[in-house]
Amino acid sequence: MQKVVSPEHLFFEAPREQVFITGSEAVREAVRRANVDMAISYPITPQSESMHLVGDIFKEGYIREYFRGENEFAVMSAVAGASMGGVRVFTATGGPGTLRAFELFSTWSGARLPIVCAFMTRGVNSPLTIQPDTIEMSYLLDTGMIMLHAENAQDLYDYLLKAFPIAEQTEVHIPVGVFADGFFVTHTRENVKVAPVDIKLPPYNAYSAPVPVMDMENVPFRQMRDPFVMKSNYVSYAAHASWQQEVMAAAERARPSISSYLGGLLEVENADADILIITSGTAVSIAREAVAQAKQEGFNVGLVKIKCIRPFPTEEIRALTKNAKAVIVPEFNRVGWLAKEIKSIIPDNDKVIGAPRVFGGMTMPTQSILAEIRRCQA
Amino acid sequence: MYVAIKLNKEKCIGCKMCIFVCPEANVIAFCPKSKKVDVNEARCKGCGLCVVACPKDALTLDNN
Amino acid sequence: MSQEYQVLAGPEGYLPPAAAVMGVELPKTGEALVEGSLVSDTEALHKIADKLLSAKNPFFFPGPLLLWAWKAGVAERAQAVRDLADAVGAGVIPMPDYRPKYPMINPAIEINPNHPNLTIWHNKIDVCVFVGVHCHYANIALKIIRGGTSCYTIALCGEAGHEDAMISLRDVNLAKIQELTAIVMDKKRQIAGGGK
Amino acid sequence: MTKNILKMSPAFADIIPAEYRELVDNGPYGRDVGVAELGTFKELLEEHPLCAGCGLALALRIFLASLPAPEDTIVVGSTGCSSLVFPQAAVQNIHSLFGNQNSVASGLKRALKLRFPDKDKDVIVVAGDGATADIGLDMVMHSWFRRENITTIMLDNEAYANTGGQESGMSQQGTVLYMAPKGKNFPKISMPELAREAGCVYVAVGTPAQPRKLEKMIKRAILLARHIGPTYVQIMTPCPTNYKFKNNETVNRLKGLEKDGVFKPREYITAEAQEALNKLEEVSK
Amino acid sequence: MTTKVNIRMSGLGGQGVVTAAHILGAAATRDGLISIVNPFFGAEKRLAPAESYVRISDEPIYERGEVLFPNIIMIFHPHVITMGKCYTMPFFDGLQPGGIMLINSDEILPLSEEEKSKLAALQARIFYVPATKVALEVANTELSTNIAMLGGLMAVSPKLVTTRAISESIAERFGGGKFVASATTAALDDVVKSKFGKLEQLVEKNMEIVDKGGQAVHEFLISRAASA
Repeated sequence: MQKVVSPEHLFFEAPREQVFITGSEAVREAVRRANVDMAISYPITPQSESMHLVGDIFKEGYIREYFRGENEFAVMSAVAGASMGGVRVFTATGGPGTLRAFELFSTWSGARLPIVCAFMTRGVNSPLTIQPDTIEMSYLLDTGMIMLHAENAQDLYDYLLKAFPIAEQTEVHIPVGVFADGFFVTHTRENVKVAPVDIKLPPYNAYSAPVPVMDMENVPFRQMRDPFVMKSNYVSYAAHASWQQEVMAAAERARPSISSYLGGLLEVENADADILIITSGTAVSIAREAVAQAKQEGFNVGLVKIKCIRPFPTEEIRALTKNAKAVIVPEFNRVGWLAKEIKSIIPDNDKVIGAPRVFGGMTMPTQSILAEIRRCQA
Repeated sequence: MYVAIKLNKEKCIGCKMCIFVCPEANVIAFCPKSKKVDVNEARCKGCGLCVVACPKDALTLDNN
Repeated sequence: MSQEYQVLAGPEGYLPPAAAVMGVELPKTGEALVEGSLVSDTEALHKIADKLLSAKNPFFFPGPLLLWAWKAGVAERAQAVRDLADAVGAGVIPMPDYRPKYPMINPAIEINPNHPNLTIWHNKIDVCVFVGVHCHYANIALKIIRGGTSCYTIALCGEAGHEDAMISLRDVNLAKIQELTAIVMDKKRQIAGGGK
Repeated sequence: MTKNILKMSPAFADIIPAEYRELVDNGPYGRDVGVAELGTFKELLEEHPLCAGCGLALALRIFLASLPAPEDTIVVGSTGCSSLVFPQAAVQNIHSLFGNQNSVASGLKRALKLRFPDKDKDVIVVAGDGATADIGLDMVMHSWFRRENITTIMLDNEAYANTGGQESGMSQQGTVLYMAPKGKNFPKISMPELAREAGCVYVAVGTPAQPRKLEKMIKRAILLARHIGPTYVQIMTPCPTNYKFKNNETVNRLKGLEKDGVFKPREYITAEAQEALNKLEEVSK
Repeated sequence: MTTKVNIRMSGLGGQGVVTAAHILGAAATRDGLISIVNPFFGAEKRLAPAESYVRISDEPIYERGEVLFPNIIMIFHPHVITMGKCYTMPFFDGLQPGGIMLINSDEILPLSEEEKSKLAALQARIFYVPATKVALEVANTELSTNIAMLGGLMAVSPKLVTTRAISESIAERFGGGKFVASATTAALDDVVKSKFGKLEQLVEKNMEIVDKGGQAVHEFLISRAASA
């Protein structure tokens, strides 16, 4: 019932219809067109609706297999098993679910599994919270997976769909996490432009993988994924080290495709401004309002939206921030991981202002960013 | 310590009890023609399970 | 930093970086990588022929994707690679699988991605060709070789290529292997004709 | 029939190392050989790093010889002694993490059903007692609740052996081990009974001291898992290293435990499975 | 010139604040405006405080999340004010100068003098609408309170969205594909649908509620004295 088209056609050429939907529904619409073989679910606020909806399209026949696992660690494990079995898989989680499953994420990368997982970010205990917060991204920065951060439901739809061909390239073949701020994106209803429902991505080709798929139809027949690589085997410390480097290299190799599918790892408005706001996710939206108001007040302010957190747009940010007098990094978390990232790559990093930081589910008022802008100029 | 089983072929009756108790693969082979076993000493770890199992004392382990 | 990193024969050091992390990008269709720089496919084919013909002890390392006739067309490609090795006068040592081998490998007759240097040292190989190895394992081996040996590495890849090899071809198929063999034969004739 | 993955490319047949050639020429793939023929065919296992006299290694040897279709078998393992063996076994194997083996197997089995709807791909979990009864118990049981078509095999050495001999849920009450310095203070977990209650259609407890009987259990478990439902086999595999007995005593110890009633081989079969088994065993006669 | 309206709807779980926000936002979109709609970020439970937010503008809106500075506040249940069943305290927190309050109550609620004087200082206009009463009278279910509240909103802010867009949004919301705000909302949806026969009947009845709700609105004039 759906026709396979090239990713380029699906992303850039096919006509798009505007629908007024939530971020969770955007997940459904992306997965509907992604030719996903299997999806495995487990509830957690604010992700649950996304995987309910994926269940609905399983019932409608858009996905071939779907079930609810018993906890996030188990789900991420089952997803790994399915991926090693050579099918295209999708799942989603967020917050405490992410942490519960944590051991798997670096395992996915190390095992070169092109799993696409949506993370609907939320705060982690303690105390208990179900509110939006991007702190889990800070923990995931070094798991080896590619990390895309959606600003809104449109991004979530686009990034999810684009994540599959990015992840599945032979030279990349590592997981892609698509992050969306819980509630701010998942539960918010807005206009999203989607491709026709009767087209979908080409299927996954397991035999182009950089590692053997586990089906006893592919060579070698003696193959363990993934073995202990320990010093019991001569110089195999070097094998482990080389393996880790290869996973890092795989993320690097994703830069060209991320760039061409997403239009760059970042997006800039008024690049030559004295004051640059650099941020990602929902904070970009809030910053857009702040920039508009700041301009009316006569400030020379620019905005950098980082779409791709891993691999990090290091060179781009170095070039952009070279002449800026101040860099403001608003974040929806307590630890300020994005500000730290930026500080770690630019020489004169005392101009990086890690504020405002909003967490615990609180909304970031436009005024709080404006206040930082005014402080810079004072 | 370096030990491996020794086989006295004279005593072997080809019952294969040694093969069924050996935790190592491809160490003791059975020759259908001679109806006796052969031992690949290079792969033997010298646990002695076959020595215990052998009903005819055809297998020995030096240091046991 | 990009453009500058040269992928040269080692030993580069205790733990050399992945070339991709140093800014070396994989070639696009029709292109190839020579020592970290992009060149045309044709130029790379000639470079490979020259390297192989000037080598003291070249070896081919066919991997499982070629050693086992697991799908249609593999036996033919394997034959073409063998013909190429024969044309060069190179030795062939297989990489039958990727397991961390216990308790040791016999470096005279096989190579393993977890310790490829053992085979290179043992056989005093100065130029080697990886072919039919899954990309992940080829990259691991290529980095270990660059780190600890002086062997010049060439990768004939059916997929997108390998930055960690000194020369890397991408989308290698039967025709391209045969083209390389033809170039090798041609160069041999030239050497013989022009030689003393 | 020989599958293509087991056929040498003629151009390289002369350089394939002997151990692979033997597997192709004289291995158990696609052949009707089993435990009785051990010693006459090339086993799937090569030299492995487990201790001399290891009961677990012996069980693995018998397990690999018992596979009804090694050429279509994928083993899912877990962290522990057994995961040191599988790199040397000539079947595809997944070692993912500690305890998640039954979840990985669930995903794998369903994926293979999608990709090969007309073939039986045997997905078999082989893990230790720690992985099965302790850290992975929820995932093991949920794979049974969900009626996944997988076989779960526990290699029960009554301890965490790979980490140096700590108490596990399968250790006998009173046993002094690391982390149980005063002796284990609760009884061995009744995994076979749990398996039966959780939906396994076939449950067996066996011993490598009776290799033919164990083979039969393993074969039944794998064949029934294909279409009837989840199955479970628990194999007693004493550990001479951590239980500090002489490594030539492993088999006698097994016999002794059985004689003393500490260890009881047993089988549970549902009516549905019994019916399927009758048909299967009828055909093979 | 941008005309951006921020609306906060405060009520109790099950009264349909999320649904009302959805219908309003979808109607704005039908009218060619831009709208962003989201509920409060909590676990929704029946009769526990619930909020939703609607932003409507003729220009792109980027802001999202809680509406901290509303132009219009809709109170779906008297307890929001009288018993403080509200996550935003006081109930008029953040109301912008000249803002509107629309309260579902059969009777005038006892606001304190301090509250009255603050509202007067903001030049706020307060309207009452007996929305639950209207819903019960017209549709025989209190579950249509939210629709009556929308009727009240249409009466006090007639230029916000068109009646036609509201009616189409109601049809889409209850008749079209599966709606998703949250699982709990989806469950309540089925109850609403079961109260009406066919879709046409549902839309017709609901539009009647919108009308009657609008007619039932009356303004409460804060006395000058209160603000003194």
